[in-house]
Amino acid sequence: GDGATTPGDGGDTGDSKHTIVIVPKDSTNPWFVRMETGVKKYAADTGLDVYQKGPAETDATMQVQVIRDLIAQKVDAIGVIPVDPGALEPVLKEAMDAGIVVVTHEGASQQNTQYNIEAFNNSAYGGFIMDNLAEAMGEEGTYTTMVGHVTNASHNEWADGGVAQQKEKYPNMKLLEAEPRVESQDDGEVAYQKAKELFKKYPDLKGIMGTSSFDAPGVARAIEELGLKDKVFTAGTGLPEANKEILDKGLVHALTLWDPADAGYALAEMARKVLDGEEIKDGIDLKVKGWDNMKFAEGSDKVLEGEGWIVINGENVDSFGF
Amino acid sequence: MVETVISVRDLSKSFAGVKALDGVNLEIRAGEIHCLAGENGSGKSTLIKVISGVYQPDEGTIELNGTRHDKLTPIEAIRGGVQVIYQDFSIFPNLSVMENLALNHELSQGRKLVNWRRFRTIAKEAIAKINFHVDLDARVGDLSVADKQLVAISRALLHDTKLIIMDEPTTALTNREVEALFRVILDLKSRGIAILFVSHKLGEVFEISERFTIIRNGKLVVTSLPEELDHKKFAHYMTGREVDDVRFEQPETVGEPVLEVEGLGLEGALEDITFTLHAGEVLGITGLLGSGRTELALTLFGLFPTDSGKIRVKGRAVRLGGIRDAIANGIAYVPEDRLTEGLMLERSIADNIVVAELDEFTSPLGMMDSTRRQSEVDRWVADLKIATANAENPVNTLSGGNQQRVVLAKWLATNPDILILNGPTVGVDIGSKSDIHLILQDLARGGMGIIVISDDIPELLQTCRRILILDEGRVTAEVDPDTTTEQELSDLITGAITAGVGV
Amino acid sequence: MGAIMKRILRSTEFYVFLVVVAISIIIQARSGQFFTANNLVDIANAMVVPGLFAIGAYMVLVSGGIDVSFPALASLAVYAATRFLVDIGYEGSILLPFAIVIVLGALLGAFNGLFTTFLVIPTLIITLGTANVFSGIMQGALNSVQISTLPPSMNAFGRANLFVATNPTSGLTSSMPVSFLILVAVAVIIFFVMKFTMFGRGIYAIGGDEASAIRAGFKVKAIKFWLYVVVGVIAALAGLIRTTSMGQMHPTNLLGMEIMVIAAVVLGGVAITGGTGSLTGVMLGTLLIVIVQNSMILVGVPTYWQRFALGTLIIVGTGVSAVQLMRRRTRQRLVSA
Amino acid sequence: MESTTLLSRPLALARRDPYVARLFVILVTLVAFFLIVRTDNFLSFGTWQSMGVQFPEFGLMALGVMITMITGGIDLSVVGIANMTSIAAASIMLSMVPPDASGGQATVGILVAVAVSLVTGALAGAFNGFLVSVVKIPAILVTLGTLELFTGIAIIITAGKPLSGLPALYGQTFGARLFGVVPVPLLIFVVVAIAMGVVMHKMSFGSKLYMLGTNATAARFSGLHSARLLIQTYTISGVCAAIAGLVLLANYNSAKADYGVAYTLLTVLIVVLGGVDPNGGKGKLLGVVLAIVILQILSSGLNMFPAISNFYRPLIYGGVLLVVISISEGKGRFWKRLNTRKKTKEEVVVS
Ligand SMILES: Nc1ncnc2c1ncn2[C@@H]1O[C@H](COP(=O)(O)OP(=O)(O)OP(=O)(O)O)[C@@H](O)[C@H]1O
Ligand SMILES: Nc1ncnc2c1ncn2[C@@H]1O[C@H](COP(=O)(O)OP(=O)(O)OP(=O)(O)O)[C@@H](O)[C@H]1O
Ligand SMILES: [Mg+2]
Ligand SMILES: [Mg+2]
Repeated sequence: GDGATTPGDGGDTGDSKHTIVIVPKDSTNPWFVRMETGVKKYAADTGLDVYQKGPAETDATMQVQVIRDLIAQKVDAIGVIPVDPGALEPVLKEAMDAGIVVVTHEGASQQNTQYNIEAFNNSAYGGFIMDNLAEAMGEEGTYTTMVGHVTNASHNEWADGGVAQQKEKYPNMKLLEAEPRVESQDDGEVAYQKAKELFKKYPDLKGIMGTSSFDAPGVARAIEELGLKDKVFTAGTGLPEANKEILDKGLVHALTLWDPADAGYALAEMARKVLDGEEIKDGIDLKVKGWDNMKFAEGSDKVLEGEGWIVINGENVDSFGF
Repeated sequence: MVETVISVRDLSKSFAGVKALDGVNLEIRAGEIHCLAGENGSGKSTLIKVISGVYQPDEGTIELNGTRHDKLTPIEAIRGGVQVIYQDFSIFPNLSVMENLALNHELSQGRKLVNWRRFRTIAKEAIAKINFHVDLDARVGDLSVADKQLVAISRALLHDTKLIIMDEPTTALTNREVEALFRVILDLKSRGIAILFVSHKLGEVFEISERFTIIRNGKLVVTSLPEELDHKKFAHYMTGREVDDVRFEQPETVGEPVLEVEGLGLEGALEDITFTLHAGEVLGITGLLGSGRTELALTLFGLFPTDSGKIRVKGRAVRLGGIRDAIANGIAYVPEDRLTEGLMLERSIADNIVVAELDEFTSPLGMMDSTRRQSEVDRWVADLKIATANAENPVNTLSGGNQQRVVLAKWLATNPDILILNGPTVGVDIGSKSDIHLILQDLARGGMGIIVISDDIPELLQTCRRILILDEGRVTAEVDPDTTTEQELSDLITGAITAGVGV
Repeated sequence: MGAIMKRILRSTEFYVFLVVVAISIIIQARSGQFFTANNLVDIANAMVVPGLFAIGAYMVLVSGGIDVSFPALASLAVYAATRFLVDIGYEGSILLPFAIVIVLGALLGAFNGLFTTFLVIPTLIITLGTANVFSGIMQGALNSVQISTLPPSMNAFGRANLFVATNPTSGLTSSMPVSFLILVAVAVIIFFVMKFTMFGRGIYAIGGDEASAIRAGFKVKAIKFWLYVVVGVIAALAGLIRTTSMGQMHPTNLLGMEIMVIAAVVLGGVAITGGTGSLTGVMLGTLLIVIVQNSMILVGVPTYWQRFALGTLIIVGTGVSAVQLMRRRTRQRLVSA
Repeated sequence: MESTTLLSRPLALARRDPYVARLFVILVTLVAFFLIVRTDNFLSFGTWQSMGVQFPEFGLMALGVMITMITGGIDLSVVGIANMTSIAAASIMLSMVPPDASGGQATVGILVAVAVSLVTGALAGAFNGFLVSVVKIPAILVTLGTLELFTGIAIIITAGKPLSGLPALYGQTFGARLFGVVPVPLLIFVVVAIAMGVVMHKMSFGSKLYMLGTNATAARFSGLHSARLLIQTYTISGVCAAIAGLVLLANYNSAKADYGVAYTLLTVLIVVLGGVDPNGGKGKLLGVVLAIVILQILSSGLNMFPAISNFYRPLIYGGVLLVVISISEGKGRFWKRLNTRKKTKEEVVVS
């Protein structure tokens, strides 16, 4: 039915003080804490009513609740970093039906969004992590992949992208067939315990490709304790400050990331552009470095990709300031 | 001048508006055996709890060994030599006999640490005092009721005890055990220890007490000497009305057999039990603790699968594979312990009455026919004279006697042919008891076959047409109450005399 | 002698022990790695935090309660302490962090204790409430985020080890953390407390029959209050150990552990209705769960099957003791439900 | 006239049950507070609609947990059952209804899927009930184990990935608004709640459950078939969870092994806040429904204050629970009733 008709529709268009809400996956994770600094900066820079509000835990159901409540409050735009794009389709459709601008980040597969912006292509990112791991491993040896949860879509995409990259570029490397994908449960302690088990059971294992930001630090702890430094390697996603020690010690060769603060800033800017009816075309500028020349992904008129990745390693880890 | 152990003046205590104690005075002298009697809910237990410091009185004073206490605590009472053996014995079922015996003692000494060797010494000493033989390492929860009580008594004696209070100590005991308990009590008295003995059994008051006190509705009725008491007076003091106590007229002829048991055996409990119950008769079954009475009842109620033997109900051979089989065959069972096995205390009186026949009021779709339920409840509340303002009140608002009527109502509502009652008047006061006996006679006259399991000898002689005596799982005698005295029956039960087994 | 044997054979602990042995042998057979020095050290290491929690959960269960708040309590205590120390730029010894965490754990435990002594309602309800309050304070009021860099002494404590076990064949090394000593110490102390103090026996007594405990002269309210204080301290210690050993403070790392810990404790023979259970059983039950959780890969259970396997183990493990209990009750003709 | 009778029943109920009355007061206070402080937002139609779509997910699960807790048990496996059954339903729809399927084909596929999900939920619940009543494992452990087990099965089936691409008809049906107003999930919740009310308060089954929860031994001695009753209870809980799973499936247009993991403890919180005694035998449907509504209003109300972080939510939930149970009731009858319960639980030896 057309139940979406809201009584007392204010018709916010033309109102210059937009309300834009960024909805992250959760907020304890330093990743999204960092993102919030970008969102706040955007609010300060533009004077708009822009803020971040996410669920208390990384849980699709709870994220949907937050979005539903935002729809009820008739905000002007929401920028979502979906926990699970599939799970968000109905609620985002509701939002768009209610006349709310919806943009997403890290949701390349999202249907019900006006635009999705990516620091880069997901599987390319996975490939990029693989490049780092391969370099550390000397492009040979057995490796496996670790994801936060087997139910986490983007982690699995990255891992798949990494495996694809290895198959294509590193013929001397081999995916551990017995355990091609293990789970860290987004928990540094579990990552540590699992890594220890893996190295005990598979003496040939030479590398673990991490995805979640909990993976590399946990694996690094195992590497250090088992006395495997410089014998086995790990790579993955992580913020500079949180991983300074393991990078300095050389337990992890390099980590990759994009600056979440920039992503938050860019997402808010994207929403404003749509709200103000600006034309969205190849090469648009979201006003932050790496996001200043966004291109549509191949064959898509929704997914915009930038060049926002960063590699951190022992040398540059101190130069970011976050 | 005899020393006074404890004296209380003008004691009052209310619970949520109910006045459990109302200006009670009581004085207990050293070395006396004092009986405290009263109907269910008259305030006996509350009085005891106040004396032992568990409850603080609303008004009144307590003087212990000459010292006045405004706020008596349990520890102070214990230090003052007051020991209570509660109805439920206040034991720790999860702990060993040794620990149960020693813990209280060590606590009263203010000890903070546990010395297990001391514990054992204390425990040994405790059981030696009453010559009680028990495995000190056994879990108390696994002991028999009588043994639990002996644990509680030996525990009480460990202290420098001046007064032992026993709250209805005989309700769960068989006659022989009661006698053993009385011997213990007399022994204690000879050591100068005062006993406050709570009971509502006239026989016990006569047999053991030197003075007695009766309370009713929280008020003191009388404190006097047993010599000045007879049965009529006792009942009158307790209930405020006249109660008769004569043997019921037994029917000349009885009906068809409703229950025939032949060669019934249950490993370790019953052996070759054979008897017949006729419609219209009340059959008594008695025996010592461990004689297998309860096992027999529970076996007939389908709880234990039998090893051997046959059971016929109204001539049909039946197999009782569970309680529901028994109910389907018209067998009802009023259990020994109504609090844990008979009633859902927090549910309403109505719920408790209809629980066994719920399916009768249920439509094929599972809906309850509330009008029929209501009329059934009304009927039983009226028939059994259950004293309540509203049958939707929780059953725990009723007195013990009325609670027992609810259990009875539940089973009568299923319209059974065979009614088995295990201790039908345990913990029930004299007024209700006689009412329940009347009800049983009426039911028998109506053609029901009734088995009364009891060790209340007057009750058995008063109500039964025949009495079977069990010993070590076998029927050792059948007795005709018309030609048997209380003493003879008691001797038969304890095995002091034997009789040929009549079938 | 025979009597002791009989008692051992009848105890739950013995069966849990047998299951632990059997599972260890299976893991050894499947991986060849179980009985290696470094794997045993790894297991011991993984035992520390769940083991401490289990000790607390055991004490509360014996008293007849159920505590589901300990992970939230530990998280809050340790987060507040770490936040404070990091903010003041603390560089001193490890003693101060321990002291702060112990005090906070005691205070939060006292909060639980006050509620459980003054409200006569099931502790499951109370601790569900306090667990939410604790994590709400941490996440809301303290606005908790991961703390990546700990004060140096905390970091050092997390890395300190007693010895390093080397597997001669693979050359892998595992270090026994100093915190293992804390587990041992707490276990020994609590064993002593539960067995040789009136406080400990009081906890058993309350779990057996609270009314009897009052009449016997136990100061039941005081015992319950201090019980929760002690449990708070133990939980907070566990939290501090987890934080130092990870080298970072992850505020939500411990949340959600409570049910698994309670399962381990009950698996070890502690009755959920209170009054019975031994520390030996608790440690064995926890060991069993820890071994299983940390040997899935060794045994070769595929990732996707791990939760299934864990669920099966819990059901089979508790089922074995339930069936045994049932058989005992049938033998003794116990008729209560 | 109509409205007075509508109100008088709950009011009479509340008078008889002071605890429920207290919840009612809290609800009214909350509504008044949000009305005054956030009038526009709170009165907006969308707010209420969004609540109506949200709470049925966990509300349905809570109803199942409630009925198990009345018997003295608990069901921690509801989220596992919901996900497992919604995955079963999704798999069936995906295989029976190809993208180009006709409307009729889609209808049949959806009906089969719904039926299979309900049956699976019932079986899963019956399995819980079997372990609780026949094997006699404590319910908290059984359902913790089966939570892992059912979630494990869901992961094994899907390899952890979401199942999406459901027939559009499914989403349309569940996403519809009855009379353009009432969201279908809300309708489902109301229907199930009413059915639950009938089961608990109008059918003899419910009466038996309360008896069983109050004193299992006495219930058995009264001829109640306790094993069968428990199996039926957990089966009902399983079916409630399966219905919740169908709502999840519609709300997220996909099924996945880990939707709603935060609901496990939330449902327990709701049920105890609703006044159900974890020891069994006590508690009312009305109390639980009030608790569900209170928590949903709190949660949605909280989202109207951007300044208050969501992380305060547990604090507020926990605080509400502690406050509600701490308010003394004058005569303190409630606590005494709970207090006297424990004593009857001890073993009775036939001696
Ligand atoms: N804790 C309590 N709360 C409320 N009412 C109580 C409490 N204890 C006793 N009462 C009430 O006080 C009255 C006296 O009870 P008490 O237990 O002292 O009677 P009693 O003489 O020991 O009875 P019985 O023969 O059944 O043991 C009863 O009406 C009882 O319901
Ligand atoms: N679990 C058991 N295993 C072996 N023997 C048992 C068991 N339970 C009871 N018995 C034996 O069965 C017989 C009957 O025991 P029980 O004490 O239950 O009798 P009772 O008639 O119920 O006693 P009362 O009703 O006077 O308390 C005794 O010889 C007892 O030792
Ligand atoms: Mg009494
Ligand atoms: Mg007996």
